[in-house]
Formats: sequence, structure tokens, C-alpha cells
Amino acid sequence: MVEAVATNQTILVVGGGIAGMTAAIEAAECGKQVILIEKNPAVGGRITRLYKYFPKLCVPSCGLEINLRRLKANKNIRLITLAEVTQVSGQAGDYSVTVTIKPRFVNENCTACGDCAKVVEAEFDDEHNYGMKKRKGAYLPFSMAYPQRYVLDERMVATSDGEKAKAACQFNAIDLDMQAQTLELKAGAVIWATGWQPYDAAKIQPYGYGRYQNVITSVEFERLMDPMGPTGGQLVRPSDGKAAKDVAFIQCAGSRDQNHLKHCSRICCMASLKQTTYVREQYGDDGKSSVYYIDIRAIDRIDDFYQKIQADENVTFIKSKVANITEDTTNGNPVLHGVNTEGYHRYSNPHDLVVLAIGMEPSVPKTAFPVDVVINDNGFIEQDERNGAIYAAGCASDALDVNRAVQSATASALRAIQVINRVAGTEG
Amino acid sequence: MSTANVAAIEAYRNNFLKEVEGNVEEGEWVKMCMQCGVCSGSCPLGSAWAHPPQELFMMIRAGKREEVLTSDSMWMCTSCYNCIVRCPRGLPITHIMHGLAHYAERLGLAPKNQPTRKFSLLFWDNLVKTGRVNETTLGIKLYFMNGFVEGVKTALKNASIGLGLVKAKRMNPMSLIAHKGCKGKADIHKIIAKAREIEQAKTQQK
Amino acid sequence: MAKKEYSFYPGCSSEKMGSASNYMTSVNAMCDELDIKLNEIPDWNCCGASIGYAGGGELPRLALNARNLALSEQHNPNQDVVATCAACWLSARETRERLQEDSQLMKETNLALAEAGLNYKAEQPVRHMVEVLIEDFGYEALGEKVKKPLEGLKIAGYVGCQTNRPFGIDGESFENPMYLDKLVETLGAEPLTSYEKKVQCCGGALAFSEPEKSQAMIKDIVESAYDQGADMIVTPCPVCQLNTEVYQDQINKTYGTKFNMPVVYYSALMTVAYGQDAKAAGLDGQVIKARKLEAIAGK
Amino acid sequence: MSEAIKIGAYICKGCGLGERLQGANLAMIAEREGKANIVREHEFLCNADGVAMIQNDIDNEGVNRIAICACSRRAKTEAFAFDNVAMSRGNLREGVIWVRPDSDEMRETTEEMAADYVRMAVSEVKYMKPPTANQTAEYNRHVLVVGGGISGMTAAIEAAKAGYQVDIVEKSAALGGTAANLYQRIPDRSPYQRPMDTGIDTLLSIIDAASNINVHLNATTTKIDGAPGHFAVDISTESGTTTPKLFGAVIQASGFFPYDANQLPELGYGKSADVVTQLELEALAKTANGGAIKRPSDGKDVQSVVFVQCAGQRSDKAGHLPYCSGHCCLTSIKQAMYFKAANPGVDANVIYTDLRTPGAGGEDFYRSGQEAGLTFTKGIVTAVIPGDQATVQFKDLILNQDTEEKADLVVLATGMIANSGINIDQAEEAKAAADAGTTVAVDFIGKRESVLNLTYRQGPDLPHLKYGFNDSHFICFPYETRRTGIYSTGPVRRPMDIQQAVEDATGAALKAIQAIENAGQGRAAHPRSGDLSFPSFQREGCTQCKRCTVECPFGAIDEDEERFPVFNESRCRRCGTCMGACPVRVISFENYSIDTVGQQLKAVDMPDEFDEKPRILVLACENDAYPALDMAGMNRVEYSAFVRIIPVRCLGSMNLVWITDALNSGYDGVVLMGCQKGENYQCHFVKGSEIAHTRMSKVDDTLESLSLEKARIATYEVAITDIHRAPKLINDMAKTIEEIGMSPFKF
Repeated sequence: MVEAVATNQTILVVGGGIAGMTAAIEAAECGKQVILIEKNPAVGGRITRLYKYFPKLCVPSCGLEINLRRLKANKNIRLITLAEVTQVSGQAGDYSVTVTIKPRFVNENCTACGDCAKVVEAEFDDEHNYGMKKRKGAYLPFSMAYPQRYVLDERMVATSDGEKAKAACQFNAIDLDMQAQTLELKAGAVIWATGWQPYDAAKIQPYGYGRYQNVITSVEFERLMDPMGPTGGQLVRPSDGKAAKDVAFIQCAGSRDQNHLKHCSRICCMASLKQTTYVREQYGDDGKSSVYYIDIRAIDRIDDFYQKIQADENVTFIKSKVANITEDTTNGNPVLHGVNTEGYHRYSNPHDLVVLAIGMEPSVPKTAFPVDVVINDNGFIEQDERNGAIYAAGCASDALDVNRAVQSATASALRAIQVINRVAGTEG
Repeated sequence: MSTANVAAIEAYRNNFLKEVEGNVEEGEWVKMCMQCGVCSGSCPLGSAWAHPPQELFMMIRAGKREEVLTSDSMWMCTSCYNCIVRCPRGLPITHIMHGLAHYAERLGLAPKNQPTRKFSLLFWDNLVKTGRVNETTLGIKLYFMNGFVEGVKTALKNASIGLGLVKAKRMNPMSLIAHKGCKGKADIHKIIAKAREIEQAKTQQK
Repeated sequence: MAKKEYSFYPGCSSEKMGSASNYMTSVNAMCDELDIKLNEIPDWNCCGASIGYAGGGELPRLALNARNLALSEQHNPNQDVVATCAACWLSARETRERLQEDSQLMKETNLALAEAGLNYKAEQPVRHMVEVLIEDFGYEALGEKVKKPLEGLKIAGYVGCQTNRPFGIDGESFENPMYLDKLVETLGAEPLTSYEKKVQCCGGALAFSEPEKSQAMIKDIVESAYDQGADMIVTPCPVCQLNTEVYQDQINKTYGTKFNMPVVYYSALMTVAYGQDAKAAGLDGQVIKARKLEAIAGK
Repeated sequence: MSEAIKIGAYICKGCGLGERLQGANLAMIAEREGKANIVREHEFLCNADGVAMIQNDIDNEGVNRIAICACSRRAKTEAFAFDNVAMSRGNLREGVIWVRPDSDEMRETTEEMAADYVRMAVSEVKYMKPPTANQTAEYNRHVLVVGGGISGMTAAIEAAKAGYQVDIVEKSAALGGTAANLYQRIPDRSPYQRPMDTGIDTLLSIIDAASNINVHLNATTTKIDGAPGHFAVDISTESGTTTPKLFGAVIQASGFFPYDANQLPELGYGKSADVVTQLELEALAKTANGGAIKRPSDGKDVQSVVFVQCAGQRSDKAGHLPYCSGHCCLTSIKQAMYFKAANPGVDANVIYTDLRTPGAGGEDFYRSGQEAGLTFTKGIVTAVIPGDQATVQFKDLILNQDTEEKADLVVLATGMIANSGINIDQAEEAKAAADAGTTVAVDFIGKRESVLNLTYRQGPDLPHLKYGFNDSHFICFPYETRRTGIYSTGPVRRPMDIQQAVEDATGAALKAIQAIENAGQGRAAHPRSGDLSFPSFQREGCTQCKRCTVECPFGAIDEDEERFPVFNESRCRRCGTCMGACPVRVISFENYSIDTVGQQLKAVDMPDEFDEKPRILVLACENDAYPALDMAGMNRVEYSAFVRIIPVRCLGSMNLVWITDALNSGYDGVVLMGCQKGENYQCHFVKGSEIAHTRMSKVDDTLESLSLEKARIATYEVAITDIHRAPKLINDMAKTIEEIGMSPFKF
């Protein structure tokens, strides 16, 4: 049974990605009481699936380790995983929040020894790897998962595998009867950090995602580089495991397109520029990248990263929104058709692999917000007095890169603290 | 130069974009193009275009009036609507192409011997005549649209097709006379005349 | 099931002796089987097609279509307008939607129509016959009527352009619509689902004005059907049907191919599957005879 | 604290430890060798019962030092969280049984490994003290904001809203900064259709009304001394008066100054009055105030205007800015809309190479601009020729032709230059440049006079990151600063528009407040948040060598008149770089010292030379290398049983005495694992890894004096993702030792 103490001086943070974690930690390190709600079994969110950050090309888990240490060390933060906010009522300084918690089927006795995973046979698509590989029905979502506690897939619980797992655990950590639960919480302010999800690439019909194996998304491409990922860190293509030495990057895949997402997702250009360095990292001078773009948006001082990539003779830039992709059935190569609008050059270019720089879509659909806030027609929460003490952080507020998401989270932490301090002032 | 053309040039002190916005079907969309080129890449006859749609739009903004209106590019449009469904800015490109072609025709700038232009005109005249298309007359006119000699050649070349269709009872020389068209053809003529008049008036006052 | 009634817009090519008269024949037979009553719009006129643009400007073309739709409202009130020809459907539906969203154009159009004492209110939707089949009946219901399953027939579903873009049928994908395949399957034949030229343009009206360019595209369309091992191609569009069928000879001459691929209408397939004879299915109207289909019809 | 040390050692038998290791033996070692006062084995130490057992020893047995011999220090942190005691963790799970094969022939070496980790855990904790915060008696909670532009005003207002007292120091005669000179601003909310009011007046009235915001105009900070919680600041006015004032934290919002367009004669600037910068256009728009904008040369209504994007930006030409200023595309759209609003007939063309209108608002505003009738041309402007109408010559990249366009007015989108004071890392070059009078845009020194005037021995301003912007070096930590309690915000940190500056300033205000609260309780700031320990230093023994003061990455250590180091605790980030630097070892932390590490490596049982059991010491950075080795264990990646790993706060805290001690006590190899160094350093303490590498480059003589092979010591940069590589590096060293043989220094 999950319990949590909360008052009108508690800050509720919804979402445990980089923005939510940051907001929670920054507020807690100011001495505030925070409850952090995460819908997945572990915190970290999208960044845990990235190989490197642009433009520094550093690894996200490095900063994650520090944030996890801050989180573990801070007694002001109460983390609740597998939980979602289903209702928010009240006003600034006095909110009542309903949280529903899915059963993990594993209690705090778990030592993450992994004995349960050894014995179960059932396998399911691995969410952490966008279903590009399988995982056991009893699993630790990823090596840095926190809480460092296993999860039982509910689809497996009622099966003999569930019993096997239970039997294998020496510590009675597995509770197959664990029930879903709802929690009523008080909060003085709410930070909404539910983040983003990749736009459904199958909707971009001309690019044949789902029809052609060698058309993948930028987020899937990140997984290929992870030593623990589906290909063991090898840049190979799905259809035949052939080395992907000639990679095409299609910008604005779903973004800047009124048939899909009309906003610019901001990160995709830099992400693709970054990913061209992956190709180089693995194949050196044999690795070739082609970037098909409308405008390269390498904004502000990090434009120098774009200049650096432009200087790489193995990377070519084509000013063109690719019209469609066909497949060369003889070798499985995707063939890109379109027109380079810089001087009108028609092309039909075969590549080993196509990466769709997929757009950012707010995780929570416009219609599904359990709380009354002002949302623009792109689905992002706007800053508005009418939102009371509900503050958006990170990609719930706009398409942002990690750096800006953390900025926004830090800002929203202060906005929340302002309310809490006001309440404290009156309540004493 | 046609008087209409002179008038137009006069009216738009070399701002071709405004001229297009004022006179071409869906012309006010041209400014919304962001030069991604998805239309150009999506056209089935793409390679036949000297200037693909997105380039035409840029040329319009750049004031290349003569080049655009005398171009035969937009006459290559097969009305397949690929460009429309893919355009990220929702430009009704097919209609703009038709509109440009029509405007060029109105100003007498369209390339005289452009085959699709000729066929398009034949088709229109044919349908306006009785309110319905008479495929047989249209076919014959079509063969001879490039003059008598050419016509005989084409006719011979396509004889088998004609014959095939006649055999299949899907074409009939009789309908040269038999084809009646609409009873209300007079009405139709009035409607079209009125529509023309309104359109003209509208574009003049712009 | 009660009789379904629609206001019908046949279009020029469907006229007696017209290039799609065989389409009309099979549509009529099909509708009898399905108990559909088509009330032809009295004295309907040409839609201007897509190709009419050089002569007719925007408003004249809108007015032409509006006349048909106004007549429909007048004589067949409260009936959906149904067209069998892709171009007719597209022009009519575009007219309705354009006028609905642009009140100024609507005003001007009605000003023109007034000349003939007509007025258009854009009441009833404009639909393609295929939509009627899929939406008002559904594959299952259509399947129930099958008497002679088209067993053994391999059929390439050629959707083409204007029955697909920009409106699409039954919310299907523009790049890979499946409704013809589903229909073929419903009738007991084998749909060639990986036929990749199903939405390739045939050149439309440019088949007349730009034969070489168009025939190059038609070649791909037919060739790819052969590659898939098709016995015939099925299409919902008169222009597609005409272009892909009648130029095969010339293409053979130009490219040294040996094309002899029948191209039939979905309505012909249905008429045969529903047990009627080849004539009722308009198969005598094939320039390239659909022998295998005739055989089934003859059983 | 004179309280007697009482050690409790706890041996866990869960997670297979019981099966793989002889708990009793480990317990005996803890007792006999480690001299632990209480030693207990437990089947499942991290469960409620195990934790209660330990807590009971603390409460009733007076145990104040705890050695947990179970899993990694990164695991089960919620369970093993005891107050007011010092705790060490012997990593028997991730560090031993999970990296060793479970076979009889391996059993012996595996158990030796475990035994050593028990010895190490006990001896470490023996030398640890539970840290007690050194709470500065009274500390100041006021926030100082340097700069009164949008960023500064926002920071002030937001901090004030949270209940803090704020002072704004503004150099000029009025608040508002650049934004005050704008006619309108880019919209910050949907539908992002047209420019909106700058909102400056609102901010001004809020500040007027706020009782807890104090404004100093025509003023600068001529001295900032002290540390978070007690910054002593001199605020001096033009008139010469100087007010000393105490502050808890500082926000630098000194903004930017515009690029000098006179460096762009090819674009007609200076040659024609009708070629202006974006900022100058704002002035024209303000005068027009909604009416037709008049051109400077003859006051005639502007009928046509061309915007030249990236003017002197994104270019490697001498005198140009190599970066993009981020806001200019949106700004040009906004300004073009000024013209359209006054007269839709005006032709406005924006010539760009990449149109950068990011996010939801950006793209919507771009679309709005097109709807308003602006035209956009992808092209590169080569020249602007003055004339009755200016002629803009450019290459149209779409139509692929050189062409030109005449316009009444040409607007140059020139860039922002950070007003970030002196580049302390290049102070020398800066001075040289100043003497040479080189222009600011060429070097990225920023204004030559200091903005903050810090008294820090590291220099008077915040370190610059790149191009003069004093941004954070870290993606995940945009507010990370190398001067604790001082945060920069707005365009001085990174080029940005108003909307971003507002967001940024609000975040900076939080960090300032946080720094104050931390200082008040003697807590460390990120990354060792909450750490209560701080460096203590014995004056006697110090040789005033200054290594600590020089090497401290955070400028935490000043020098007194006698050149002894002066530690400013609240500036300190507890990395221990000073401890590593000190040749006489007089610097230490209560819970981290020369001994806590030194005694561990000495506690290891050293087999004699002929056992053929080498010992390899690994000092691993606790932020990256240690977690990598941990995860190697979690993924059952094997490595040599001869290795003994000790986590360090930062490789910069590595004191050479540890290396010599190790070699003297017979270790056969030493492997140091730090973070990536260099330009894209990953070290969270900036230079730690760098410094360690330099220190190690000097141990060769030591090795020679001991006549040991250089190959026995290796220093690596290891990333947290090196789950396979880190073990390999260890195994490589094992192989090397096989080749060169055992160390002769075994006793």
C-alpha cells in the first residue's frame, strides 16, 4: 500500500523525466516538500534512451547519475512510480489530486538480484527499446533504473511464469495479489512535466514507415548505438543486419506540416546533425550521411556544431522535403525521391537506411488533460493566469531541447515555491 | 500584346505576386509556400516540368512574370493531386497550376502550340456547345488540332484505338449527329456568361 | 433491406455509345442486385472535368457543377448525389466544399445560376459509388450476395488518382488504399495487395495531349500488374480504365512489350459475382476481352 | 567531537552472497583485523528486520561508525540511510560475486576479493566522521541582481515574489535595458499572430510597487567579496558614492551589446542612412508609433524594405560572429509586420539562408508573417549599394542566380555580443587585445572592464564558456556555475530572445535562492548537494605553496596577507581537488580524507610475491567510472579478481601519496579512472580529471626511484557508459602484470 504525506505546502510534480526530476530536485533543495509522480516503473524519461546529447556529444546517463544521487539523498522528495494523475481540483495553494497507481507486483523487499528474471520464460516487447527487442516478463527496465526494483509484467502475473517468479524470490518481494490503488493528495502547487512522445511515423504515409523495414525513426536510431540496445551498439539495419554506412536523415518528419504537427519540434535538426557523428564514429570515412532538410535550425551559439558537420565531406545537405520513399526489392535499399530546391535538381537516391527525424508530440493529448489549463492548438500548455498554480515544465510547455527543458523546469520550480511560500506565510 | 495583358501590367506596378493573388484561382496561397519542394518531387510528370510548382512560386515572388506566364510547365499538370495531399502548408497546388494556365491563356501569353492547352480549349468548347462532351467530335478535333496533315497521321496512328472502341460500342460515328447534349443548353450558356462576367469584374476592381 | 435511393450523376462518358457506356451497363446491373435506385439528375451537364481549365475559369466551372447539384436539390430532394465517374465526383464534391467554405463564391455562383432560375444550397453530400457500396452496405453485406465467387482470378486493384486524392475513400491511405483489394477478396478473387502502382497516375487527360509521357506511365501500371501475375486489372475510374486498356497496342509497338491485360470495372466484377451474364456486366464493352471473367459469367 | 568511535560491521548473506562467500570468515576478519566493535551477519540486511537491527545498535549500543558489507553504495540507498553516523559500503555484490564466475577454481580468489572489501570498508569508516554542518552564525538572505534589463527585472520580481529582498544594480539611468528601446516584441502566446507590447511598463510598475525590491540606477558593483550567504558588495554610483551592502547570492544579468555594424561596409552600413540595424529600426518604429515608418535619409514613407539575415553572423570571416544570435529571424518577421500593419501595400522581403523559427510559437509566427504578405527569399546577400533606393545584391539560392532588389530601407540582422566582463581564462590576451585596441567582435573578450569585480584570486568575473558567453558547460545543468552562489542569466549567458530570457531569469532566481538556503545550513550545492562536510586545513604544516588556491575549480580558496589559504566554505563544492593538490596533506574532509582512502588501500591483504596473486588498485571517479563498473556487475561482465576498487569524489582529489603508498605496499598495478577531460570535459568538478592526468604525468620519477615499470600505472578517461570498456581496462592491467611480473615491493 503506497502512502504519502502531503499538505497545501507540498509541491506535486507530475512526470519524472529530466524536466520533472529537475523541478522536483531543485524545489526540494530549496527545502520544499515534493511529491514526484512517474507513470513508468522508473524515472529518467526519454533521455534514458538517448546515446548522446548534442552538441557536446556527452552521455545522458552521466547527468542522470548525478540527478539520481540528488534524488536518493533528498528526504524532501517522495517518489511514486507507476502512478498517474487522474484528477486535479481546487485552486492555487489548495489542490486536491487523485493519483491512480498500477501494481508493480514487486515490493520494497526487492534487491534487484534478478533471480525472478532468470526463471520466467514469457517475453514482451521492450518499451525501453521501442519494441526493437524483447525483454523478460520480470525485468529491470534498464541498468540505471531507479527505483532499482524489478517489475512484473501484468500480462504474465496470472500465468505459471508469475508463480515461478514468486517461487524464485528468496525475499518475498513478489506479491502477485498487488492491486491497483488510488491516492488522494493535497498540494499547494502542481508542476506538469509530462513531456513528449515521438509522432506516429506510420501516419507519414509517403515514407513507408512500417511498410519498409529500413525506414526507422530518430529515436529508434539512438537505440542502435546503445551497447545494451537491440543491436548491441552496432549501426546495422533492421532488414538484414547489414552495416548502415549510407544513412539518410529526413528532417521535419511530422513537424512543420499541417497534415501532421504544425509546429517545429526544434530538436530534430540538431539531433540529426548529432546522429551523423554516430555514422562517422562507427564507420569513419566509409560512413556517409545525407540530410534532407527545409531549414537547418541549429539555433544560437550551437550553430558552430552545424558548421563543424558542414565541414565533414562525408555529410551532404539537400534542401528538400523528400516526396516519397520506395524500396529497391533487389537489395532492400530505401530509395528517396524528390527535388533539391536549391537550383531544381531531381533525385532518386538509394541509401542503406533512412532515419526519420520524428517530431515531438505532447504526451498528453489535448483532450485528455485531467486538469483545466490553457492549451494551445499544438497541444502545449501556455503560461496563463487562468492556470492558477499549475505550471508546465519541459516539453509539456513547448518543443524544447534538454537544456531548455531543464531551464523551464527550474523556472517552474520557483513559480511553485512562490505559491508555497505564500501559503506558508498565511498558514505560518 | 493583348490589351488584357497591358492592363494587368499597368495595374500591378510589377508586383507579380499581387497580380497572381488578385487574378489566379487560389493565387492568394502562393505566398504560403516555404520552398520545401515536396510538390515538385511528387509530380508524376515531374521531369517534364521546366519549372516545378515550388519553383514557379519562387519565380512569382521574384517577379518573373513573363517567364512564368509563357511557361508550359503548369500545362504538364495531370490533376493527380499528389502535391495537394502532401503539401505541408496545404497549398491547393493543382488548382493554382490550373489557375496560372487559365490566366496565361486569358492574357494570351500561353504557349500557342502547347498540346494540353489546345486539348483543354477543345474540351471546354466542346462541352460548352451542348452542355455535354461529345467524345467523337472531341476525338476528331483532337486529331486535327495540329493541322490537317498532322491530323491524318494521328488519326491513322490512333485508328486502331477508335476502331476498338467502335467495336466495343464505346464510340460511334453516328453520334457526330446523334449526340444531343443538354436540353437546357441555353441556360448553361447564360450561366457561364454570367459567371465570366462576374469573374472579369472581380479581377478588374482588384 | 429497404430500397436505397440516390440522386445520380452519370457523366458524359457514361452516355450511350460513350467510352464508359459499359461501366454504366454494369453499374445498373449491380444496383439492381443491391436494390439500389439511381434517380438520374434531369438534364445534367458536364462537370468540366479537371482538364476544362484553360477555357473555363474558376467561377464558370463551379457554376457548371452547381447547376447539376442545384437540379439535384430541386428534383431529387434529400438524396445524396452519387457519381460513378472519378472526375465527375471530384469536380462536384470540390464545388460543394469550396462553396460551403467560401460564402462570397457561393453568392457569385448563385448569381450565375439565377440566370437559369436556379439556386444551390449545398445540402446533400456528393459521394462516389464505391463509397455507397462500402459505407452504406459494407463488405460483409456485399459478400452475402455473391453467387459465383470469382475463384482463381488474380486481380490487381488499380485505384488511380481522383478516386483517391484529395478526398480518399472510406478514410483509406493515399499511398496504399486497400478498398479495391478488400472488394476483390469479398467477391472471392485473389487481390494482389503488393501491386505497387495502384495509385500511379495514368496521365489522365494528358493521354490525349502528351501520349508519349502518359504511355510511359501506363506501361509501368500494366507491367507491374503482369509482374504480380495478374489476370486482370480492376479500376473504379473511367479515365483510368480507358487509358490503361486502349493504349496497350501502341505501348507494345513503342516498347516491344506484349501487353494484353484486361482492365475491368469493379461493377463488372460484382455483376458477374452476383450471377449475371457477361453482357449485363458490360464485358462486351472490353476492348481487351476479360476471358477468364467471361468464363465465370458463362458457368 | 571527542565521542569514542564505535564501529559496527554488518555482513549481508542475501542475493547469493551467503552461497558464494563464507560469511563467518568475513565476520571474523571484520572483528579481528578491522577491530569492529560489533559484527553481525544477516540473511537479508536491507529488509526491515536488518535495518532495524542496525538502527538498534545505533540507538542502544552506541554504534556511530557503520560498515555495510553487502551491495554497492549505489544500491538500497533508501534502506541504508542512517542519521548522525558515518557509513561505508563494502561492495561484495556488484563488486565481487557479480563480476566473478561461480566456479570452484575461482572460489578462493573471489573470497579473497570479498575479504579485502570488508577490510577496506571497516578501515575507511574508522577514519570517517559523521559530518556536522558548520552553520555560519548569521547569513544574509538578500539577492543582488546586476543589470536592470528584462532578465534582471524578471529575476528580481520572481525572487521578490518568493519573499526575498532584492537589490537591482543598473549601470544606466533607467531600468528596461534593450527591451525598453523596442517598439513591440515577438508574441509569446497563441495564436502568435502579431507583435505584442513589450510589457516593460508592467514590469516597471511591479518593481515600483514591490516593497522588497531596491533599485540602484547609474550604479555598478565595484567590489564583490565573500561567499554565498555573506557576499560583501560595494555598490558605487557615477556620482562617486559607494554603498557597502551584504547579499546572500548574486544574479548577473548584464545582457549584451550590439555588434558594431560599421564592420559591415559591404552591406552599406555607414554609407547610406537607409541601411539600419534591427535595433535602429525599432527606434524608427517607435517614432512612427503605428504610422508609416519613414526612412532616415529623407523622411519619405518606406514603400519597400529588405531584411538581411545573419548580417556578420554565422560566418568565419574576420570580424564576424561565428554564432547565430537565435532571435533575429523572428525579430525580422516581427519588424516586417510593423510595416504591413501600417500599410499592407509595403513590400517586405526577408533574405535568409535558414529560417529559424523554432517551437510552436516560432512556426506559427512564421506562418502569420507569410499570411500578412511578407515574402521570404533563400539567398545570400553579397552587397548593398547605396542610392536613392538601396540596391541589395544577392544570390537567390532557389532560382540559383545572382540578382538584386531595390528597397527604400535595408535592415541588417546583426548579432548579440555578451556583456560578460573580462575573460579570466585569457586575462593576459585580454589585456594585450585591449592595449592593441582590437575590436570586441574579433576576440570574444566582452567589455574590457569587469562587470562583477569579484575579489576572487581566480579573477573578477565569471569564467566564459565560449564566444564570451558565460553559459554553463553542462547540457543537464544549464545553471551550473563555477562561482557558487553567482548565476548568470539572459543574453550574457547565451544568445536569446525575450521569451527565453524571462524563463531563464526565473530559473536563475531559483538557483540564487537555493544557494542562500544551502549556505544557511552549510550544505553543499550541486553536484554533491546536501554534503555537510567541508575542507578543514591545518595552518601548521602548510608551506603556502598555493596549489590548492590555484587548482580549486570554483575559486573557493583565497589567500590571506600571509599567503595562507582562506577557505570559503559556502563557495566550496566538496570535490577535494585541494586535498589532492596538497603536497603536505594538511587538507581533509570529515568524511573524506587522505586516510579514508589511504587506510583502505593499506588494509588490503597483500599476498607475497611468489603467490602469483597480483593486486591492482583502481581509483575510480564516483560519478562515472564507479557506476560503469557497478553496471558491469549488474550485467555480469567479468573482470580480474586481483583488483581492488576505491571510489573517489573526483580524480582531482587523488593525492599522489596514495600512489606511492600503494606502490610501496606492494601493489603490482594502479589504474586511475577519471572523466573525459579537454574542451568537452565531463568532469563535474571541471578540471579534476585534467589535473589528475597532469599530476600522474609527473610520477615517472617516483617510479624510477622505486625502479618500477611505467606500465604499472595507467590513467584513463572513462564514461559511465563504458560498461564493457572499464572492465577491459582492468583486465588489460592484469595482463600487463603477467607480462612484466610482480612488484618486488611485497613484504
